[in-house]
Amino acid sequence: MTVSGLPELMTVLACAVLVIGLSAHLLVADLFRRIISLNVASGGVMMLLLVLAVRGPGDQDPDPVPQALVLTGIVIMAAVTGLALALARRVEDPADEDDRDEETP
Amino acid sequence: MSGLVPGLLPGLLPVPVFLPLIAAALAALLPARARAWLGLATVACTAVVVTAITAGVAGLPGRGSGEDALSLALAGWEAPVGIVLRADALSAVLLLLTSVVGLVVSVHALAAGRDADALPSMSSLYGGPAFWPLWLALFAALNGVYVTGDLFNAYVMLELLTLAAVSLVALGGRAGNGAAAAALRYLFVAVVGSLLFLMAVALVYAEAGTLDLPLAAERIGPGPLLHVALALALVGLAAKFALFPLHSWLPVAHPAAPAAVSALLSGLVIKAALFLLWRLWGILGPVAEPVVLQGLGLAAGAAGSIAVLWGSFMALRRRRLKPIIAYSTVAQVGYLVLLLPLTAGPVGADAFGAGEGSGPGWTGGVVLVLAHGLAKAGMFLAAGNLALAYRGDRLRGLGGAVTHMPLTVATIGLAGVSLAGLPPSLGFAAKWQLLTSALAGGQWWWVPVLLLGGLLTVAYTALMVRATFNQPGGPDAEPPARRLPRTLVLGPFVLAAGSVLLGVAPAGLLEFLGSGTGDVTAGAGDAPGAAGDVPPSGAAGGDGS
Amino acid sequence: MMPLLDLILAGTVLVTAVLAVLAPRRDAAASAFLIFGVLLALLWARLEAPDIALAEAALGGGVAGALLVDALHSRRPPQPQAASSWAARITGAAAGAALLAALLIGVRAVPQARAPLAEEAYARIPVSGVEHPVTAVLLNYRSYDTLLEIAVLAVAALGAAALAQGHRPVVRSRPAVRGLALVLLPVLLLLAAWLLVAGTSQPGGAFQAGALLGAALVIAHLAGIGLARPQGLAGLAWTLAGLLSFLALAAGTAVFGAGWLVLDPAWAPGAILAIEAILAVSIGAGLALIFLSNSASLQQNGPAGEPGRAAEAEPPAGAPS
Amino acid sequence: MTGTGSSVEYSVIPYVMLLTSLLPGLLIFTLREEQHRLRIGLNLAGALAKIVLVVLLIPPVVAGSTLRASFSWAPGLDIVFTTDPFSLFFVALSSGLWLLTTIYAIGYLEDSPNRSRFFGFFSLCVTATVGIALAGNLLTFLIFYELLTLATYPLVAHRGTTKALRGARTYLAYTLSGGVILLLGVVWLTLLVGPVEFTAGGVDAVAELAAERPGTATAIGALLLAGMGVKAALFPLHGWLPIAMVAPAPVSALLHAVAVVKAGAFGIVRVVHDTYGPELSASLGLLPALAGVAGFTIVYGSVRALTQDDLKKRLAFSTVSQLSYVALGAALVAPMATTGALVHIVHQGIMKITLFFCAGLFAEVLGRHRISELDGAARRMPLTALVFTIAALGMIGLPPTAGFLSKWALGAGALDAGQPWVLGVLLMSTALNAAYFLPVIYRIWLPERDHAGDTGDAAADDPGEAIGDGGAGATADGAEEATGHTAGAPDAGTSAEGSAAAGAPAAPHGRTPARRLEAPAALLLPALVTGALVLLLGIAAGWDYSPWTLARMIAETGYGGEGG
Repeated sequence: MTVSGLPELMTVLACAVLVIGLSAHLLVADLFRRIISLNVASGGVMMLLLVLAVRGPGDQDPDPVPQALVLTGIVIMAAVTGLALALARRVEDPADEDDRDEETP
Repeated sequence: MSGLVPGLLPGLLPVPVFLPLIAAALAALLPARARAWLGLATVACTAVVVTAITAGVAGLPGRGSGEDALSLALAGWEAPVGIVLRADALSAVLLLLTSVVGLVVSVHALAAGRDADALPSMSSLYGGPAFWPLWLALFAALNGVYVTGDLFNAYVMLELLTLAAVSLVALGGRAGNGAAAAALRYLFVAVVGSLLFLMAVALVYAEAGTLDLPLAAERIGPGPLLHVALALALVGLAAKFALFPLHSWLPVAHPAAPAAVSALLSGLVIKAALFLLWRLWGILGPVAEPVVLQGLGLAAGAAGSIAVLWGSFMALRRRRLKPIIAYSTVAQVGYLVLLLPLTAGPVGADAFGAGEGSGPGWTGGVVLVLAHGLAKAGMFLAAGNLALAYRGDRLRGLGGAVTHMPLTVATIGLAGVSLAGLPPSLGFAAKWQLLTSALAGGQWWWVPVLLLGGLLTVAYTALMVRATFNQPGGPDAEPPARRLPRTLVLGPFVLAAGSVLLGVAPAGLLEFLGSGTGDVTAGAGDAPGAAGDVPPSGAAGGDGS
Repeated sequence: MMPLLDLILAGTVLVTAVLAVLAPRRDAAASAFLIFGVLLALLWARLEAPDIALAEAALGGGVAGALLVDALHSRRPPQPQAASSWAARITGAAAGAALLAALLIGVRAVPQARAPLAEEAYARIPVSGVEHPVTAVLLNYRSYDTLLEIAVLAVAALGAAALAQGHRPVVRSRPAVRGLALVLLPVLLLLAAWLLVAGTSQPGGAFQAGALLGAALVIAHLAGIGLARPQGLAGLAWTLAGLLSFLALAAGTAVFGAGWLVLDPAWAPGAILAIEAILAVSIGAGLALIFLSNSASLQQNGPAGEPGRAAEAEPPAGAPS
Repeated sequence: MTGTGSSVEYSVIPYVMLLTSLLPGLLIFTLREEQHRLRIGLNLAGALAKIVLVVLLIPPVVAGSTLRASFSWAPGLDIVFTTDPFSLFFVALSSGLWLLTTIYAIGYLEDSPNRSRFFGFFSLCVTATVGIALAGNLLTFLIFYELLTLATYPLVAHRGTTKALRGARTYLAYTLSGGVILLLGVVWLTLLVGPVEFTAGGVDAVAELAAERPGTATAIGALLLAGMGVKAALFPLHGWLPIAMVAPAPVSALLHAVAVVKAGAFGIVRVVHDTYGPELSASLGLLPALAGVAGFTIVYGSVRALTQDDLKKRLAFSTVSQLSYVALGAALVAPMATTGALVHIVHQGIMKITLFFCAGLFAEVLGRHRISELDGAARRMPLTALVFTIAALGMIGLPPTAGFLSKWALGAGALDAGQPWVLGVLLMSTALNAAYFLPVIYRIWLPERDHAGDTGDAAADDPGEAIGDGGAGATADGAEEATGHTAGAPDAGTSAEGSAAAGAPAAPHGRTPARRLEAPAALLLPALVTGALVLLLGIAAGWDYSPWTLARMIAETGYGGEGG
């Protein structure tokens, strides 16, 4: 079922998506967009793992191990995103901005 | 003991992970006071288990016999299907460090929490009741990293560690949004590091078809895939332990956290990523082409050298305790990375491992981790105490502390002695080993870094200690704004003093490590001499001439 | 035919990825990311990973939805970008190029044969207690990872909850959303239940079900239906229930069984299903807790100095007198 | 050992000797400020116990039996303590002077704050010194050498004034840099030849190394000597010593006589004689270089001393000069020169400690720090003046003082070694010694001039802290501090000497007339004892257990194998 050429294409795509996400993450200042970049980057990593699962001749079932890893990875990434969003909101929360720097003379 | 080893002891390996996790989940549902006691009891119990594991590792036949680690296949599945936990001497030592520092920090947080009812600012020492479940999860993750033998499991553990650590940093919410911003910055870097590490794991799996680390080393061959994987792991993990130039989050995040959390972060958390890097280097490294490995090691060593100098330089320019100590961590991380080139053998040697002295290098690095863990945790806790007592950690406001809080100032001084590698501290033992390793391997260019870094460490320690002397011309000695309970003062001192005193007779520790980290150093032996025929001590010279 | 479709799919994935990271406005970026998620789900399906496709659809949709909500509610206009300097951009681009080059060198060397581990994983399915290989890996062979993953989720929830302390949740009901929610919720819940049960033999399982449940809870919350308040002990208890049960299973197998997490084929199916059910609820509760706990603070802040924020509540002792 | 009854036996005595000062030190740290009785008791008990031990050990050690204690520090690397004659020689010096300095310090710091800290570190210093003395190999030596640095830092910084902190910083920078150099040398040598135990006449393994790789051996030797040279205040590594003078007088005594500089000098002898061996060192070119540096330092230190008005600073430069006698003696390949070097370790220590005791007395009782203010001191404090004079004459090298003996031995040794230029250095130095000590003696015995600063507003005119450059900044410092004191903080914690400076007018009424002695007994007695020793050691040099006899014995052991 697997068409030859698919894994090669997808591995390159995976690398590209990872690099796009990470580069944007480094260069963008907006916290919110940095979170999105991180998620894009993780998409690249997951893609590579899933490609690994479907290597080889087309008549065999995919390797379940990388698929399970990706499932775990996705949940972890969701948790990370959630915490990052909570922090970003806190950082941008204007109500918190007045009670800082207690030590400045 | 040896009769017990095969049966019962490996079964203890998951306990340091599961026990704190259970406690973390329960603590989140309990009232504040109960959390503290539950947390302390858990850490204490875990420490007992860890001690048993260490004893078990020490009771193993050792390197020569090929049996140098306790191992346990979880869920009944051996590698490659299942996840195998492993604990060798390196794991055991780091587990012990985690438990010891964790115990002191727990006592610290408990004591601070007890007084927080009367004095709310006490909670700024540890971050309030939310500290406990998060710290227990962090504890579990640290232990988990040290006993895992599985690459993906290591990734999951790192993420658990990261999220717990980031949440703990955010507890330092005292200074407005500073802590949240610092925590987010930390999270970003850590997750980028995790993704790179996961990519490396995927690449290893692509070729080896297994996630079990030792098995992967057997199945993988030298080639671009392995080399790229090692490079990715190096960069990814380096971001997590803040190696220059990926360090910029650390001086922001570590000081922003509550003091107890800073102690955990600097003393323990960065060690986890470092441990993994060492593990990869030790197990997968020998498979790689020596030239590539040395190149990576050299790059890491160069970054480490800059880190030592830059971190120290920046520490000298800070004017507050916690940023100084945080930059000191940046510098110390540089030392810890020097291990990679030191153990990668002399440049140009024929085969990996040919370098004499890689043994001392490994043990030296591990001992340095211990010294740094104890000392830095003590230093951060002491700095937190000073900041609480004197309402802020600005150096200018600390005059007179040496008279009124001598033990706390002594803590900083002693910790500095160990960090600087001055005798008779544990740091000195480490530095001795590293120097021996560098000279033996002909890599003399690391020597100035090792030596200069020590001097700079003394310089910024002295900067902190000096600030606590009475200001001339001013009023005699300013009494502290608040008096601290004895427990809060003693804990950090115990850590710092331990970091010094352990160096008085580190032979047992060094031998234990020498017998256990043998994956790479096999054959290097302990004999440091190039002359080979080292006379046993006591027989040198003589009267016969 | 197929290669062309694949090419198109790959191309659109790439384009949406670029759009998602480059869109200057938050809502546009979130929308692009939502589409990126959908395309990824398609791609996963194409890569014979229906489990992941389901999870991506539920989780990715949920995450992107939360991001979108955030962007729309954001009080701030997109921050005036501190335009990164040219030096930074060049450094970033160079680092990216270097990384890409390294990755390409690495993946070019990936062998084309499937990992032998796959055979071993399939070979042990009969004694794993489930029929679906991915579930076997997740809940039997590598159950330790799964347990820790639940712990990761719980810790994120605890961290977010700690951040939210002192911020009062505010529920704003919007009739339109409410109506939609009343239709959607039963469907989502049913779907979640089915995914859970199906997971033992077919694609699906605790994660997908949990993700759907989480999405349902978020929708319910946004619609003003107080199924679970993000704050409070109950939400936390639900979140932690999965972790605690899993840990109890681990401890039980260690003490009474054959060893840590060792599942006897005799009772493995039941145990796995039970654990999966609890995990699904916990994942749902956890995700909802994480994504909602602070949306309240975004919408309306509690007054500074709530009891939960003791640190700030204390008078600024260091103020110079 | 060449002695017929030479034997090595395992013993815990070396540990006990360390503990006699370590334990009191640690206990003192835990004491509260007001527990002075207990503190004094602990101090004296430790010091006395150590002296008793040393006295008991001398006869057997001289007879040739060596006690040894060791434990494994790292695989293949031991911590070793031995009581060979040279160790004991140094321990005897430091423990004897420790007792006297402790008594002096108790009197000196009466009623000043932070005494527990002071005496705690004081004891640690002595522990480190004893460790250095007993160290049986370079690793052990290094550990205690660095420990000494660390334990001295808080003492130099004790007062906490800007000046004290600056001095302490300089001290730390110099000595730790030296320590780092030493560390490198020790690690390198240990790596190449294994752990090296000190052996009279040199270690065989080192000789083998030198035969194989002379360049490496020379480099290591240079590192070791440079590392020791910092504490021994060899030019250009001497910079810390004059600046560290800001420390209280007992600490100066500690730095100059009991511990720090002595550790450096002791280390030089250990390296030259007991690690490399004199012949090997000479053939590697280490000794000529050392002799050259030492000779230059002798002259340089003396010249600098000439121009100092501050008494303690003049003494400090004098130490720079005098210490290099030891290095010079060690650098000459002749038993007589070595004898001179060894015996000068003791003699210089006793003479210099006497001078510092006296300087402290002048400062404490009269509030005078500068030589130009010392007119008439002898009339008020005749005993102190007398003792000072004896010690100063000893420094110049006049018979029958101890100082004469060392200079004579050095001169004779130089001729033995075929280095007559050393005589020139010695003569020049003696002339310079006379040039900078005789005016002081002269002023002391001069009738008193009318001192504005002594009777009038001392606080303004007597910048007590202006020990350093005497520049505007320093004067401002002193004035600021003095004002701080007069502003009404009688228990101000800066320093005893600081308050003495400010309280100079009060001192004659407050302290002296109330007693029969010219100064508090605790301050005067140690000075008298050491002053007497300066004469005694010169006169009774022939006694069986005199430093002179012991030094000769040790020195000749080192040349035993070569038929010296």
